[in-house]
Amino acid sequence: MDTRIEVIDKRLKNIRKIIAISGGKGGIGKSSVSATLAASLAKKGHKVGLLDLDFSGPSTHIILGIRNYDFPKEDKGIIPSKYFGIKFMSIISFAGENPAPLRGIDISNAIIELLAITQWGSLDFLIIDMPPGIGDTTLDIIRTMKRVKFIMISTPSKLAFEIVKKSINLLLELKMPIIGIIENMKFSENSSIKIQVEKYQLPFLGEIYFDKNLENAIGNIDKLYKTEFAEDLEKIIPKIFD
Amino acid sequence: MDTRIEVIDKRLKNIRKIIAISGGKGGIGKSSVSATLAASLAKKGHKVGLLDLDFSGPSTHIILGIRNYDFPKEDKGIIPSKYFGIKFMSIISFAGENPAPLRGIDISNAIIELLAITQWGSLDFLIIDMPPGIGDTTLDIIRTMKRVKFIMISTPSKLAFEIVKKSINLLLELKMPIIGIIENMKFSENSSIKIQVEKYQLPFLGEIYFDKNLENAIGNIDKLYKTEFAEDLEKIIPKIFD
Amino acid sequence: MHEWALADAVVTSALKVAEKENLKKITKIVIKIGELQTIDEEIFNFALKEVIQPQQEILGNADIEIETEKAILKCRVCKNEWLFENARKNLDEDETESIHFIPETAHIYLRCPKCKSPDFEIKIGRGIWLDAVEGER
Amino acid sequence: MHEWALADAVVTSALKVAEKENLKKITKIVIKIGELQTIDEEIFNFALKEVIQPQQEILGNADIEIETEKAILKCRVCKNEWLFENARKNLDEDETESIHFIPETAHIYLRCPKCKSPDFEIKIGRGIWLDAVEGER
Ligand SMILES: Nc1ncnc2c1ncn2[C@@H]1O[C@H](COP(=O)(O)OP(=O)(O)O)[C@@H](O)[C@H]1O
Ligand SMILES: Nc1ncnc2c1ncn2[C@@H]1O[C@H](COP(=O)(O)OP(=O)(O)O)[C@@H](O)[C@H]1O
Ligand SMILES: [Mg+2]
Ligand SMILES: [Mg+2]
Ligand SMILES: [Mg+2]
Ligand SMILES: [Mg+2]
Ligand code: NI
Ligand code: NI
Ligand SMILES: [Zn+2]
Ligand SMILES: [Zn+2]
Repeated sequence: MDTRIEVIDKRLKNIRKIIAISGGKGGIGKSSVSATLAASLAKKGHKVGLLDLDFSGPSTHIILGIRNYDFPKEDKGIIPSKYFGIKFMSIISFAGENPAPLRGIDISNAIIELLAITQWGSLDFLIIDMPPGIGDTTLDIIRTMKRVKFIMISTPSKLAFEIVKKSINLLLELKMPIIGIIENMKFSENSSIKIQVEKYQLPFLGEIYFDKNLENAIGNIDKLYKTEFAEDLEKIIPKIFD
Repeated sequence: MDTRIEVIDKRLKNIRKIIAISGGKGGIGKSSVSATLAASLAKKGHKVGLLDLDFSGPSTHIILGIRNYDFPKEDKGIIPSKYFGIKFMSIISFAGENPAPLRGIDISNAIIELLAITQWGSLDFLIIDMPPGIGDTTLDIIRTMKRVKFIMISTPSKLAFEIVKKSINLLLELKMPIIGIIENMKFSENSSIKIQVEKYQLPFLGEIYFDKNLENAIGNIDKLYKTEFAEDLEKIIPKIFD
Repeated sequence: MHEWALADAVVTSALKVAEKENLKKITKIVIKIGELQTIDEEIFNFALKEVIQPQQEILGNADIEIETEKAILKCRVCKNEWLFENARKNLDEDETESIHFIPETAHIYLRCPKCKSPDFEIKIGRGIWLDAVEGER
Repeated sequence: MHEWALADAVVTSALKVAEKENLKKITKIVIKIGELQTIDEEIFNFALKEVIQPQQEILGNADIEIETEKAILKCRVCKNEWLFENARKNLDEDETESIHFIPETAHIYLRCPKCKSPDFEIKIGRGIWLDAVEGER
């Protein structure tokens, strides 16, 4: 019996809402949404955790501008360090800037270890930044985090939505709750994503336009708060509360 | 002894050049470059294979507009079907439109199986579209395809380059040949990627600008050939010949 | 029949062993085939003969033993174990054919009979292995 | 010391077994710790006592057996096998500490001694397992 898996429920029990930001495809804005959502919720006074589960391309620390990451403190487990009011946990605290050539089995083991030893305390929201794909990370949070709900991101590109659709189909088959879909990087009003989402009878949470100034705000949370990206996301936040 | 691994060399022996299009991050244009590069090389009269190894987000068939994919023919193995002059192999021939919830270990096994049974015949180029990350797929092509060379893609975003850097560092450590780096989705002349690449003493292969008409060409190879995206890529092609 | 490619993999592997071990003749090889490969043994045997043909000198008199290993699947979610043998009855022709080519597509077309999860482990019964090679120097 | 969280995992698991099996008292538990966890056994034992404290009634008299399993690593590229025990001598303090928290970071800080690949398998010696729980109904 793998004792680490058995204790995960207990570690998460004082977290009100666990939200995985997913979508299947890479480069659609999962990390940007995760980081900005966590920051916005923290700014509003909610108790927020941010768990970066993209072990091969961890990004949220770069987006938020977290630089002095070091080993977390230990007290009955490991205690996520707090940055900008967010309890933050990422592989970078252990891997630093090094490449992490981890196979799926290693990612799976590392995630289970991290979930078993992290003491989040009580949180209103735990936001999870997911890697692309529907591999080990997705399958592991499904089997170990019984209360996780998904927000799916897509871009207007048919390439993105074709892949997001596969993730959605899998989640629906497995009866995992999907809070809804966000369309990111819109260039024009015109888009068929909303219509396609409604065919699935899933909530369309809203749209985030392509923001040419987002790049410039990466690594600076004060600038990030002021981007149109953050403003667009702000309108979506009320929809994730219930 | 896993006999499948032992035969891979033999299956690839009549291929002159094996090029993996990689970069670590998702959404940076790996699939767009892979598909368009394969198509352009084929159009020039080269014997080209395209191997889509992004099993959880296969995209090259969508980009090229391959619709009637079915089981490959069998003759002393499986024979890649030819589309637009490209010998094409992708998980979609076996998975169809279904989501493929494969863990790393499954992806690894499936790749090894595919490499062991595919009869490419003689090729000038085998282009491999890689998934994001430096996990099972990357580690498996490194251990089974001794002659593979890498082209790394990055966007101008520091987010992308931070992650691409990790992949580059790993490949350099493992003494894997890197043909060079392509900067994709440029919005402006200004970019620090080229400078950073030169610090690594790696060839900077060239730049592909953001092409707002690319989306419209997805799924139609005739339109694809005519995009500015393909034109920018065209200038890079001579650099991969030696 | 892509069985040829797998038979060829076996013979290629055996020849590598022979070379490494300086064997002039191979007297016996033991092959283990995972049931999940859904290989037709008759076709495989036929292919094997064809592949061995040009290697008469070293492999012509080899005793060939083929063992098929039953495939056992185990759910990572509910720990349930089941036999592929029983599960495959519910597959249609195209699904069986997909698994024949790429056994991992089992995760696409099969579910844990108890909890319906696609997240199961292929405990045993996958791959084509060379279990033993015997010969004379 | 994050050993507490792991000791807590063991006790939580044992209590789950007890509930499922209707055990009123646990008389013995057997714990297997993978060496790659680089756990200080003294600290772990101390943590275990602390975690058991509020569960005196069911676990107070349990016999606790802890077995540490040596970690064996095996290269997927060159098939070389080696002991973590020997490899860890070359790690600096921060690297050891990383592996202590997340054993998979071994792939970041260790290489196959023979071919320098990071692509190795952790054959055994990883995780915290409850190998046996004995008790009275
Ligand atoms: N709405 C947007 N406007 C402009 N750029 C964006 C937007 N959303 C994301 N990006 C950029 O796109 C790239 C990919 O975003 P990222 O959040 O890393 O995606 P993912 O986590 O899905 O891979 C990053 O360079 C990011 O800055
Ligand atoms: N130069 C470019 N101009 C405009 N769009 C691009 C460009 N390169 C890629 N894209 C678009 O970006 C998205 C991601 O590209 P893709 O090739 O799928 O990346 P990856 O394979 O790295 O995930 C797709 O919607 C694609 O059409
Ligand atoms: Mg990301
Ligand atoms: Mg330090
Ligand atoms: Mg791609
Ligand atoms: Mg068919
Ligand atoms: Ni066949
Ligand atoms: Ni500790
Ligand atoms: Zn099950
Ligand atoms: Zn090695």
